[in-house]
Amino acid sequence: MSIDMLVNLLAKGLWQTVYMVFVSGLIGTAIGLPIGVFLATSGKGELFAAPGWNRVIGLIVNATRSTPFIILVVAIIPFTRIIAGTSIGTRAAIVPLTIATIPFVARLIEGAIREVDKGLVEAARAMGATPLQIVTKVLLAEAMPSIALGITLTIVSLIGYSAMVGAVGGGGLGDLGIRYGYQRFMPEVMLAVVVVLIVLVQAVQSAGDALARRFDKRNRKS
Amino acid sequence: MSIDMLVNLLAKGLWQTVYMVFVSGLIGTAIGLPIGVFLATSGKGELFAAPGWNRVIGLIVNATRSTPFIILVVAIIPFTRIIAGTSIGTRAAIVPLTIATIPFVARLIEGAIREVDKGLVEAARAMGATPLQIVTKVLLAEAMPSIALGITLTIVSLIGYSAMVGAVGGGGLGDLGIRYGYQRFMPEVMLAVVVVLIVLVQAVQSAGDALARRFDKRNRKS
Amino acid sequence: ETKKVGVTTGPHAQIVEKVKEVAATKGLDLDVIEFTDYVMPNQALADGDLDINSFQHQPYLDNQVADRGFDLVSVAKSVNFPMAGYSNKVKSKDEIPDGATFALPNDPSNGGRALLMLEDQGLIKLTKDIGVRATVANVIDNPHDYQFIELDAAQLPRSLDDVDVALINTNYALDAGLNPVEDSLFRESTKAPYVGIIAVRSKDKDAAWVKTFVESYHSPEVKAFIEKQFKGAITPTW
Amino acid sequence: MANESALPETDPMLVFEGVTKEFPATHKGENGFKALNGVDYTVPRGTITGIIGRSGAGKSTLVRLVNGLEKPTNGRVLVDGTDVTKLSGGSLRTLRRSVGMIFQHFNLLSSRTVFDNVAMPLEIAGMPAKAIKAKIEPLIDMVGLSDKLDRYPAELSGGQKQRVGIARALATDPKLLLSDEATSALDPETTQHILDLLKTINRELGLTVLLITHEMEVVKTATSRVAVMDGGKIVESGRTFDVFLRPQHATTQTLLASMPGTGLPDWIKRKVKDSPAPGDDALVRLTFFGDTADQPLVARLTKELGLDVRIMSGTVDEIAGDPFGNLVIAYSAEPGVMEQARAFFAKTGLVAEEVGYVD
Amino acid sequence: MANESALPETDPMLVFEGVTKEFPATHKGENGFKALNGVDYTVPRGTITGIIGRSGAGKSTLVRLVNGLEKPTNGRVLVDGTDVTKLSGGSLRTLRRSVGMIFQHFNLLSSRTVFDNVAMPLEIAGMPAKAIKAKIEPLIDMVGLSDKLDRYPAELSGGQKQRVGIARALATDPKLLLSDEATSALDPETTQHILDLLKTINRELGLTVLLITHEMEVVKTATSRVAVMDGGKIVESGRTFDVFLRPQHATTQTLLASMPGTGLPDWIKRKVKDSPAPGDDALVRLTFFGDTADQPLVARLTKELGLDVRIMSGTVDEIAGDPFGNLVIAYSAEPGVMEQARAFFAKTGLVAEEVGYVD
Ligand SMILES: Nc1ncnc2c1ncn2[C@@H]1O[C@H](COP(=O)(O)OP(=O)(O)OP(=O)(O)O)[C@@H](O)[C@H]1O
Ligand SMILES: Nc1ncnc2c1ncn2[C@@H]1O[C@H](COP(=O)(O)OP(=O)(O)OP(=O)(O)O)[C@@H](O)[C@H]1O
Ligand code: MET
Ligand SMILES: [Mg+2]
Ligand SMILES: [Mg+2]
Repeated sequence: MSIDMLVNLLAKGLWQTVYMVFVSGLIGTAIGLPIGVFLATSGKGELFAAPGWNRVIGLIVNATRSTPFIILVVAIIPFTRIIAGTSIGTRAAIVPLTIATIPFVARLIEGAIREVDKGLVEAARAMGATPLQIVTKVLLAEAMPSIALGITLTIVSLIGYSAMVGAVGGGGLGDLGIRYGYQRFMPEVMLAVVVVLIVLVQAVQSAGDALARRFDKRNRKS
Repeated sequence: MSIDMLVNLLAKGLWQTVYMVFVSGLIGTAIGLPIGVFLATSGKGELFAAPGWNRVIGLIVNATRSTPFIILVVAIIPFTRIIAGTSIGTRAAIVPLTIATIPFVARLIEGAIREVDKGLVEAARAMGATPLQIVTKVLLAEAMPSIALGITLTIVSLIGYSAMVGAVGGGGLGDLGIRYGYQRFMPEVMLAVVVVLIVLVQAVQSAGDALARRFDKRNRKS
Repeated sequence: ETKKVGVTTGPHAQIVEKVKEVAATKGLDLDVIEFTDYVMPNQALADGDLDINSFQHQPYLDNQVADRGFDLVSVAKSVNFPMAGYSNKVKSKDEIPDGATFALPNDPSNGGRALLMLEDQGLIKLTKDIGVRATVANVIDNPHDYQFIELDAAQLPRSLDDVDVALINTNYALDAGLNPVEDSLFRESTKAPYVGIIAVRSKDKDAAWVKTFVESYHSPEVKAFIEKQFKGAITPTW
Repeated sequence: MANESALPETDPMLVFEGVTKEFPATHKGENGFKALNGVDYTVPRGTITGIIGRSGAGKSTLVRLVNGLEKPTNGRVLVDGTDVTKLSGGSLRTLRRSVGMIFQHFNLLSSRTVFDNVAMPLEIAGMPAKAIKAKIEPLIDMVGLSDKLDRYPAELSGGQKQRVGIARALATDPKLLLSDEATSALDPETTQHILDLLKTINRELGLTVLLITHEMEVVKTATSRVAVMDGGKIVESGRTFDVFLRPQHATTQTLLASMPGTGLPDWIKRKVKDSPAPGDDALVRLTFFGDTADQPLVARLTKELGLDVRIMSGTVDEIAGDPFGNLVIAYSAEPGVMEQARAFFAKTGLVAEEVGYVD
Repeated sequence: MANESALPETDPMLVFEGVTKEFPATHKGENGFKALNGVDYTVPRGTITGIIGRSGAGKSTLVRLVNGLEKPTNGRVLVDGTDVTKLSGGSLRTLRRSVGMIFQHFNLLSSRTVFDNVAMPLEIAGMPAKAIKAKIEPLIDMVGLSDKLDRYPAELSGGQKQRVGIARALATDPKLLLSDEATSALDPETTQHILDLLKTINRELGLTVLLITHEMEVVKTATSRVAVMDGGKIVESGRTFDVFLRPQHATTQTLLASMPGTGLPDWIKRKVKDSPAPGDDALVRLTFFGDTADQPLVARLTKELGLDVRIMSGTVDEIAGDPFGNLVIAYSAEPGVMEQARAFFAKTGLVAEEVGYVD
């Protein structure tokens, strides 16, 4: 394969990956975040205590997480078609990717929020904060470093996951690596793809780490 | 497909999944945990300050995470053969699954440990604790609830991931679902597989949640 | 003596399960290993993790041998596995509009086959003599401005509502409830070189157990099974 | 004091009625822990009321019931006439916004600067940013942290954190302030400063304060009433002056024993005898307050009886704003002298207690 | 006191030499914050030394340098002759194991019970479980928590947590104890109990204690020497008795002003005038200690000069074990009388200061 072609393929793959990961990461977080907050705060005796709903939502989250991705893709084709107008291609691939991201993000956010010092929630309750205010001003604010790391983990996982959307013509770097590099045995493509992926993941991780550090105001001793 | 056959297939798939997930989860955690601890504690000015190594290990972790699973599987075949004696089948599948688990666990543990109150580390340092004692008696002990949730997340992710080992004849429930349900268009198999998976994941999640709650001694007010 | 047979999920696996029964009566025990990937069965065979495989056609094996230097040879033909074009949008090949979208399998051999079939049908032109290695990039003449989209082979029947034409392996078409004869717009020519083969490491090509395996494969029981199971969509070569 | 006498005692700000609180057992088979064991107490409006008691007596638990952070196992808690235990949702929030709370462990948000921590209750009440700034900056100034406005809690000393908590609790002009050891991490000067601030707000805005503290000095100077807790009960309560002057319950006596001048100093204790040898002195504890406080009683004792009175130990000070004295004096233990002295005490209304003999 | 006079002052346990500590700036362009600004100070072996100072003065920062939790920006910190700033790894750990530390914010492990928290430093030192149990249970008993052995910190009151921290710091029989407001959350009785415990260990095992506290009572009763910090510097230091008796630096005076009997009570302050009207009394502050402490001086003043001496305010008590008195008295402000009184004071060696006039 010529260098030109390779660069072209890589550029297109990179763009597709970034596009899919960005959109599904964004929407997945937007939906997963409130679910995670709910899971963390709706247990017995907690802020939004609703143990029944907690169990139901937990079950749905688990169900989504336990379904193998390719089966998920197929299972939601009608839904994908409603959202994306088609069930194939990069845009359509975003739908299952997003659906797979939601429960993952939700569990990570849940974990992050559970770590927030309950004394702070008490302080906010004592101020007469509404549950929503407690969530935004205390739980999310204090869990930010942890959430930043969680979302980084999600994005990196998504980059890996997005290699599977080749099945529905989603494209992207991972699919490129598998089809050209692996199946057609072009080691140079495989290598190029892996290098680009590593650079991408490294960039995401560094940005996430920096963000987490920036949010963290707890350790300023030196 | 007859009910008998289906039950047989499910039983075998379940066993393979449990086997693969258990072994790779266990080994992956055993190796990922120290790496995660290292990542969390080797930054500039931290307990095991070694920013150079921190960056190198971080890079390796990221590289492993960014490589699409199937490429990883092939890339490590020689290694797999050394470990498992073969490169195919359920036992062999454990090797790439484990390799994929390590960096994931590492990042989760890293996040959990970063949340531990630095005042406690100081207290231990003031007692003359060795770095290893600080890790075991403070960081890990205090992060246990968070680590339990992280390992739960890992195991559930692994259950999903293990569906991909069909590529090397690994079998398991996910592969069963893909082969019969997806490729052979047998929705009833797909459904049965998904139901078994949901039950499995639900059990893992409940156990993990209970464990996390058990470890958490911070909120005993009622 | 137990030998490990590599197959891909689907008809190859189903057929070899039947072969296994027959071989058992001839004193050959088979351990059937299913793969969901096209590279590993050859890799594993070359590495000695498998003893024999049955999942590919000759052009694919040739490619693999050329690319990766596997020391593998074909010892017998297996089944014929034709491909056909289907559509939910149009009733015949002539109705395919300009700019229509074609869904192709995204694995190399089936993808190449699908393109060659379209060239056969006079719809496109490919790089000369490219053969089964063809990819979308080798479409050098596309007068009708067709769009090509590559999907997982099993995904193709599920994409019929989203594309104009899908080129589907017969096994997937059957499983998805399509009838290759009645529902297709066009089918692969029977002259096409995509007859399935049984492959082993070169040093084993004359081994006694290989003969037993081939005999079992080519047995009447297996033939009957194929005819009953696949109703003509997959045809025995013996 | 001024407030208390001005306001009728019958206007309660806060009432505890038969309140108990049991924490559930941790392990099966164990009993739960009764942190509160039947508390009946009324805090009159506009007072600064102290709560003292040994560590673990249930003080923090008690105040946590006031704004519903914890529900009592039994009993009622009335804040300004409303039963808190029955409130929930919006009405509970409304009540909480009128009750400030200073936590024993500060509970500052690590993610917010000093300014933003103090601003938090106002944000919650929906005050616009500009008004918040105008409201808060003087407050932060009053607690002496104007130079730390943009600092995060991790960059503050213990006492600085505590002062952020104080400013935060006062930000909303609460009608009731719950203060759980709000000055324990503060030096005496800053403590005094904060107490003066509370007293001013108490005086000018009628703020009612419930002040948990271990510092008897703080109770003495800042409160007009005090309640003493022990084992989850209130074992003694009343006007601070009265309780400090004549502590009835053993716990109160123990807590106040360490007040300077209340007990006998060690160097005297080592010398005290139960019966006099010839030439020994009698040790007598004098308590004077009200009318007797600023009269030259020791001088008159000296002059009128011709005694060589030694002042051995004690304090002349004020409690809750009223002058008060407590002196241990020594004079000849001869029976005649002691008789004369007793007569003098009886005549002048001085409270005197013979505690022993020294040489 | 006993220890201090018995041991030569030249045996230092802890030496700060030109110590500064600057925290880096948070934002670019800002200056760093100098929490310590040139500290030179020596703590003699076997003493209990108090450190007092306003909130934010740098006290916690100073003690954190002692066991190397923080490195000074400049200067040296010698513990028992070893420069801590130069230590690392194993030798630093060895040193730390001989230094106990009680943290201002407790820093208890939430995952460990009371018992296990106290056991932690012994586990770290590698003591076998049985020996730990034998060692620890009496200690937990001494801090009054035997009934909370299996409780987690979240189930403890503030003072109970603090006592766990105290027991933990003492578990390893350290030679040096750093105590950062170890009694701030404790009631007076428990405080006294803990101080007695420290004093006993100090006396019997020669433990050196560095005691940060805001409670002047604690300094007065427990320490033999005291250092006063202000703005990152030690502005005054010496024997507690001397510093309390004659505080030189304004900060010390302010911190001690709130000691009962030291300042004038409000009710007197309101009445004080700068010059006398006819018939007014002079207000005089008497300080007596040592020889003058237990003599009937007020009585003699009354009798010898025939004055009606009123005791307005003050304390007679002990500081660091030595008797000490501080009284504000009032007597006729007639020039002749005042002259006579001055002569009397000069003769008896009584320290007297005329502070104003009252009617
Ligand atoms: N990490 C930090 N970054 C910036 N400033 C700090 C940091 N830690 C402490 N300081 C500042 O250093 C000064 C001294 O703090 P330190 O904790 O030593 O005070 P302290 O004397 O112990 O006060 P307190 O009695 O209130 O506990 C304070 O003004 C504080 O704001
Ligand atoms: N969640 C809990 N579970 C079990 N026991 C508890 C819990 N919270 C508090 N207690 C116990 O209740 C008692 C009262 O605690 P509380 O915090 O009210 O004491 P306090 O009077 O404020 O003491 P301090 O002066 O030490 O702060 C203590 O013995 C404590 O151990
Ligand atoms: N199932 C395919 C076929 O025979 C195999 C292609 S070669 C990897 O058509
Ligand atoms: Mg308390
Ligand atoms: Mg401090």
